[in-house]
Amino acid sequence: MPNINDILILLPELYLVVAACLLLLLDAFMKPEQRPMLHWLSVAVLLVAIYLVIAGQPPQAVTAFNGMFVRDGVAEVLKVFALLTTALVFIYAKPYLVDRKLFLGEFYTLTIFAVIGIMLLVSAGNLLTVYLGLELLTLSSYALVALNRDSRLSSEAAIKYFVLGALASGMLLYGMSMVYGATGTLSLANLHGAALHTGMPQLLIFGLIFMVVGIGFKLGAAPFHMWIPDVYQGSPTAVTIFIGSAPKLAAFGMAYRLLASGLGDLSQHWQLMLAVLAVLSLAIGNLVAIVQSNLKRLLAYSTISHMGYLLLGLVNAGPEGYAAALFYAISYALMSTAAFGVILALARAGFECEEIDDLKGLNQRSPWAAFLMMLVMFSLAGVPPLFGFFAKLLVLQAAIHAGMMWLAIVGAVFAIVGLYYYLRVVKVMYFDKPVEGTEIRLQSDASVRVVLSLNVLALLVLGFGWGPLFGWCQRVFVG
Amino acid sequence: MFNHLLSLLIWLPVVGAIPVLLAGSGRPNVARWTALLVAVITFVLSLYLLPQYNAADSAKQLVESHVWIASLGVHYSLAVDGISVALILLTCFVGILVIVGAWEVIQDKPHQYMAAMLVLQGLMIGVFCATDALLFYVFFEAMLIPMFILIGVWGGPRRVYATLKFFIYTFFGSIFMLVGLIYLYLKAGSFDLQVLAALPLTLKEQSWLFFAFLIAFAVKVPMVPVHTWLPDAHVEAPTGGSVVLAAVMLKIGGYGFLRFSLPIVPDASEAYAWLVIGLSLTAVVYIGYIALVQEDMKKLVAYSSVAHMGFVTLGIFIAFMLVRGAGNIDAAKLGMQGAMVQMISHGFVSGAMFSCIGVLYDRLHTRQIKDYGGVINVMPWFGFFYVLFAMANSGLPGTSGFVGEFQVILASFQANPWIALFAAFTLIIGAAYTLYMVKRVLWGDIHNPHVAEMKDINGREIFVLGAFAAAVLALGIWPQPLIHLMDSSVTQLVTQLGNHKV
Amino acid sequence: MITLSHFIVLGAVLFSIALASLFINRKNVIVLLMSIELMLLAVNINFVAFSRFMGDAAGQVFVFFILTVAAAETAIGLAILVLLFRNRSTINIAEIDSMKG
Amino acid sequence: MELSTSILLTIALAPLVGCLLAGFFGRIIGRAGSHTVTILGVAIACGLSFYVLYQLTTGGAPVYNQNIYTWFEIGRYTANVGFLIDRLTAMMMVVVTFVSLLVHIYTIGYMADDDGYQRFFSYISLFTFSMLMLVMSNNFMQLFFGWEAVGLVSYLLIGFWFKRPTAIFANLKAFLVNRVGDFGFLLGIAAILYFLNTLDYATAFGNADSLVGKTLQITQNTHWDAATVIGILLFIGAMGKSAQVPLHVWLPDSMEGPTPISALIHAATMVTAGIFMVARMSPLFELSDTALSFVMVIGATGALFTGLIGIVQNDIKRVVAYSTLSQLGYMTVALGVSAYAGAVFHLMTHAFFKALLFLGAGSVIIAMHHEQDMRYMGGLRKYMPITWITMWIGSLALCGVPFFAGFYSKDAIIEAVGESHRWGAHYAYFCVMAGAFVTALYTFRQMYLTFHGKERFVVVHDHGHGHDEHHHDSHKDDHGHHDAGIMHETPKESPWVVTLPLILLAIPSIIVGALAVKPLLYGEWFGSAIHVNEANNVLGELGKEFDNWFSAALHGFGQLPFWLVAAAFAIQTYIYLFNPAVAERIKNALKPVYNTLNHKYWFDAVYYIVFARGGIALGRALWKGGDAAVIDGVLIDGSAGLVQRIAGGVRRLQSGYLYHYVFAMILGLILLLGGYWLVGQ
Repeated sequence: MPNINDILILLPELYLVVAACLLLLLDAFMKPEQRPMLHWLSVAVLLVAIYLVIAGQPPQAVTAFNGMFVRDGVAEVLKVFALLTTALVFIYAKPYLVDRKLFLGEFYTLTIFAVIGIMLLVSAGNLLTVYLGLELLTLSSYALVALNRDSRLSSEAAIKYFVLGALASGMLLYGMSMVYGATGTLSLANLHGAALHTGMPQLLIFGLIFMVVGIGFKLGAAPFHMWIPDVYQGSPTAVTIFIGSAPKLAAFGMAYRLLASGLGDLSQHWQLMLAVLAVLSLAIGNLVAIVQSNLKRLLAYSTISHMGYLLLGLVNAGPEGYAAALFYAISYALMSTAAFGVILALARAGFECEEIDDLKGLNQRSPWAAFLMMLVMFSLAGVPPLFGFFAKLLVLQAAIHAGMMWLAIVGAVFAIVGLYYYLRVVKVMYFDKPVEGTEIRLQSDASVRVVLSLNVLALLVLGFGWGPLFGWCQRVFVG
Repeated sequence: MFNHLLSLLIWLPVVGAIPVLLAGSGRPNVARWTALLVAVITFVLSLYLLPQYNAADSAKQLVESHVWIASLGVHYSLAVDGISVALILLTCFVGILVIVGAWEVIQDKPHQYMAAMLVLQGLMIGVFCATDALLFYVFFEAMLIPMFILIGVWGGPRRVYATLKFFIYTFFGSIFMLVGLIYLYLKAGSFDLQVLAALPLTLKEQSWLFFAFLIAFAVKVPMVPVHTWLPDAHVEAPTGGSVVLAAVMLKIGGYGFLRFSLPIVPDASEAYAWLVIGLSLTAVVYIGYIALVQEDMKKLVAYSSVAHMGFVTLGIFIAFMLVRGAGNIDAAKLGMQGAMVQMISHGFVSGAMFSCIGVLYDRLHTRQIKDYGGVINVMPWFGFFYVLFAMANSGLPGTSGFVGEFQVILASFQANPWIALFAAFTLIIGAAYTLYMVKRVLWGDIHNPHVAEMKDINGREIFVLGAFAAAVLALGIWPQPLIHLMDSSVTQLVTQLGNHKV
Repeated sequence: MITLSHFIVLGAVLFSIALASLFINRKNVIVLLMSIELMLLAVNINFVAFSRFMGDAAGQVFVFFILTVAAAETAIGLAILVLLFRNRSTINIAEIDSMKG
Repeated sequence: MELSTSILLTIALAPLVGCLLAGFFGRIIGRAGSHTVTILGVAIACGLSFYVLYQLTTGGAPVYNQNIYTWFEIGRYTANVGFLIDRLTAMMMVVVTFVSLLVHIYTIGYMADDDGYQRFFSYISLFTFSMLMLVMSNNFMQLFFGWEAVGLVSYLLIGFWFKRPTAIFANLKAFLVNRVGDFGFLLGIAAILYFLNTLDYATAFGNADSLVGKTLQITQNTHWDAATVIGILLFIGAMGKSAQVPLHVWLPDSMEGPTPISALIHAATMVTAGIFMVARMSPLFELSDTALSFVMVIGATGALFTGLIGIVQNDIKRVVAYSTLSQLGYMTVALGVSAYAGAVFHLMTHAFFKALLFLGAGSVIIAMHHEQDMRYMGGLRKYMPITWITMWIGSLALCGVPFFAGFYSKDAIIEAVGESHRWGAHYAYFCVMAGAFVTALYTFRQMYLTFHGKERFVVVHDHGHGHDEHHHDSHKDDHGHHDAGIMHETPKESPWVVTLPLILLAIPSIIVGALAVKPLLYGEWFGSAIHVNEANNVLGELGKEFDNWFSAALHGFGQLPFWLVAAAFAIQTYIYLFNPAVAERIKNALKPVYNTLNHKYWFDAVYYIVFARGGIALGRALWKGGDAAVIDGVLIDGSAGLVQRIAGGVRRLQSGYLYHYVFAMILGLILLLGGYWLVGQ
């Protein structure tokens, strides 16, 4: 029977559900000109949620609802950063939404529901909760992608996302069913022991493979990456920034729950699979990004490559590997939020700032924006002393430690290829002359400016002080 | 304050860049003066190294060490030996001159230019101080960013190609070193260079690591055949960029060999010394011939830099044949010292050459040799400096250019007369390409009317060139002080080569 | 006598049909929604069969959740479909390729 | 009593100070100021040099050998800057500073209306400093310093008139050819360090004997004798500096420089540095007969064949230049037969009379307003008697007519070669003997063409054509053919600053031989400075039948060399005074020979094509082929392009069609399944 403890353990999620519903109501009874209040309210809601997550964190892992729901350090880290990035997303998105008449309550409520899905997913203790969390996240995302009802691209992106997403979750479910059949349990905790002495190892492996496909899709790892470029490009940037940040944390959480806590015994099987996905992602992501002219699409492909690096951490299949991957996921979430944040800050009504050439001569027009974007690009490229470099360092180390030197070398080589297109962005901003007539500058919204600057400078500061954060990531896995 | 002297030297310019940047394009002079102030203070502080540093003691000195990343055992640890001190002084010296040199030459966004220069200077000093491999790598890579900007923003017509080539080339080199360093870390559990030097490694491991280091530093030096980024980078870079690039950045390659290849993988270095020596000699001969036919002054000097850096790598790796082959420690020291002196000297000479070309470029806005001729007729004082530096570049005794080459040639003869033969070929080819340029640029009658209108160098330029000239002559006439400064460190380094790891 | 394997095979066949139809059909988005449904049904058959033969109810509970979620999914799918039709006045998959490369 | 370091430093540095003052403050202190300070500097050096010589000879001062400061010290290898002053050095110092002083004075007149006046004085003082550093050095490093420094000054001075294309071609050529020599020289020094572990003269010579039996491994199974390697390598340096065949090509072109320079650097002092160096290294050379034979053959070849070229030259300075080459050959031969003292003795006498000849030629050139072609001279004796007489003295000395300085030194060399039994001595003997005849031929031809016969120029008085700008024109032109044979005023004797040096040089050209022959050649005057093995001591042999300078000269009249000179005198007198047409007829009769000589045996042509052109071509090939095509084209841009192309291909997989995306996912699934199935097997 559910008791008060379970409620307390689940408090942040429950609180968010309530808050989301309230916001929905509020939105219904609110005049359009009062909507900014809604905006700040939603940001506040998320910050409170962060507080609840941290404050209510039990000393060691606890479960609720008969192990359906796990609240441990991993979940905490992921939730904190998911909420944080989402808060950033809200702040960056506002001017964009206002300019495009998309400044609607749905955006906020849907996003918050998606976040709830993420939180559920990352602290799932059971295949069922994994599925529910995942669906809550994806269904809200479908809707968000289609937020701009009158855009051809949005609807195209939405349908593609939807069909492929459905297919992926179908495969995931199919895998789950097999695993269930092979082990007779849905609880990840029980799976852990049961996987070893199953009667039908073949069936189990098949299940595993189908689940890996589901995970691969969620991460956006090649060859299950096809949706990423189109969705990134098609959806309104305000949505792209969300899809590009928090869900990556969720994807890592899902992978960790299913593969590590669930099927950890089969690691020698899925290590190799993930390695293959990693190589493909690195190759396809970095190569195709070179030939992109659309900035959002370029970042989409860069996402794919970054997921490849994240997998480098996972293949290690040990605490330090998970720590490295988690660290990488966090760093990526921050970087991609910052990158899209700059784009959002530069976009205006009638000017999407989507093409790389839109940034021409940015250093002339708005040196600060150019400087911020440059930092982000170098961080994404993994050039020290920026945050991104150390994330790469750690995953490479994890791969080498796992005895996969070849994989690390592949990663290194594609880092060189990747460098090229990030530098291209810097080149356009700094070395090209601005196009006459175009007026490209930072949004006047002070909150955006300040928060964005802090976000980017964090990449620089964390470049020096990443120790504590990494320490946290390590601790949650040894515990 | 002075027990953090090294940190101060590194971070003062980097932090000093912020006010310069804030001065904004609106107040260029504020930016210039602030930058100059910062550079001068840094230089003065670096001079303070000399009394602080005890040349008699071969141990690393002025040590600073703080835990950086506890969970990885990474330390923010700095220390210097004689070699580092010399290179740091060079860096700070050049640092002032490039800022003065760019004074009114850089009109477009001078504040960003100066800031980039300062950041670059700080990071380069960092490279020379770092005693933790990861810290070294961070500085080593971070350097690329300001240089990338310097070349790309203030560079010539093909600057984008050049700067991308520069960045990707170097990044390509160093990424494999990173993999190697991680491997070493996982074996040793630390990035501390001392620990890594003591780490036993099989010859197979050493060979892999050797090539990881080789590619990283060979690109930086640069050695044939990975030198082709240099001519492009130099040609497109603004004068100051070229000066820093040639005077200091290339040295980091040679410095890397000393800090990584030699102590960490000595046996592999010995096994493949023939390769490096071969490439160095190729640099002298092959590159010499290429330099002979360059039509662009900067390209010519860039190629000559490659040839001269060949002596650095030659001097470093000849040591193996001498210590382990002939057992002649002193000869090895001679070669090593030659390499070090050559690094410093090349810093002065190439910096000076590029400054000279900058002076011409500012007046005529072309670097094509054919556009000049008879410059001496209108710029006698410039002519004096130009000939002086040209002679230094072709290794005339009495100038710094001679010392290093002389020592390296003497040492390499001890190893094998044939090596000395090819090395000494620089006497001929080096003089050929340098003086052939001088002939076409300086001497002769004026055939280009624009040349006739050129003004002789002004006070600022005289200051820059004069400072270089003083350094070149001082080092050429009396190298002993510099050699004494580095002697104990070199001795320690060379004796270290003796002990095998396998 | 019908054994577990029969159900598994049935599930596999249905699942394969669903997958096949997803990429063989190039006409109509509706069909995609149907094949997705089919896929979920295949999964359900698996779950039910397993739970039945292992005598463990969890699987069947799962099925209920799947059915519910599937309904929601279809709802959103249809909504998107409407949008699509409104914006491009076609639901022909072969024409939905304005984003590529 | 000891020689004091301060005096020696003053000798070395005084000219340097003069150089710096004239060079950096020339504008301020003006022309007079410049030549005053420089002449003062050199005068001090000269005076003190004489004092040092006196100290060493009669003052009984011991040999001075001390280091001034440490240049570098690495382990057991040290290089110092220091002085070794023995009689050989002292003699060189005197010769250098004396000739240099006269040239300084002479320059006042010669460069009177050149706008590079101060610069010129600064240069020649710098040269004096460098040359002193070279001769006074007590170690190989400093020797190399001076060696290259004089090369630098020579480079600057040959290109002094930097507007002339020929001048800046010549100075580059001179520097590079010298560098070829230095290339060998440096390797020689490296070899010395390798075998003797020192760069210090005294130490090196001290254990020179340890070289015996040592070998240098060249390939797996070829080993070369250490002393021979060292000797030949060092001598290659001498070949460059002292313009020995085949590195002689730069010297004639160096005549592009102002005449005082030709006298000072390219006749009297710098070019003899090689001779001095070999003499200084005698302890090492004595160890290898092979090396000495090499030296001798090279020298002999130069002595004869470069002299032959002199016969067909028309440029008054080039005649003297080729005679210099030939005379340097003589000195080298002397070295080759271990008659080091003979070589140095000839070096000294030659310094005087060759400087005299050059300065005389310069005087003529002034009178002819920088016309150097002898075909447009003639009959000048009545215009410029002093020049005429002094040059005759120089010529007779050059031809080695008894009682003149040249006789004693040259005759000694010829006889020494006769005495020698070294391999190739017979060839050398023939060369030097024939060389004597050839020397006389070109010398008398030159004198007749210049001073005798009828005038081959016309004087056109036009006052519109100012002196100065005419002067500048003449700097631009190559060989003065633009107004060939047209003079704007009658030639006249040069001012005293020009003639005084001529006279001051004419005196030693006559007497120095007679004075110095006994002590220098046959006495032990040089003491330890020069070391000769008893076996090779040809001069010792000669010394036995030598009693005094007078009888030696009388005896000289009976010798073959004198009769060869006389014969040459007769021939040239007939041709150029009585029947000039003969010259043409001979020229036509011996067309091929003439061509060969006129093209200097095609040395320059071949070198230019092979090394200059060839080097450029090779460079371009390597650049375009190696760097541009292979490394950049294929490796760098090629791989970048490849990546681009692959990317373009991969991009097409993202077709935009939903069913392709689905298909991709299914393929991925199959990939994993299949992969697992394969691994499972």
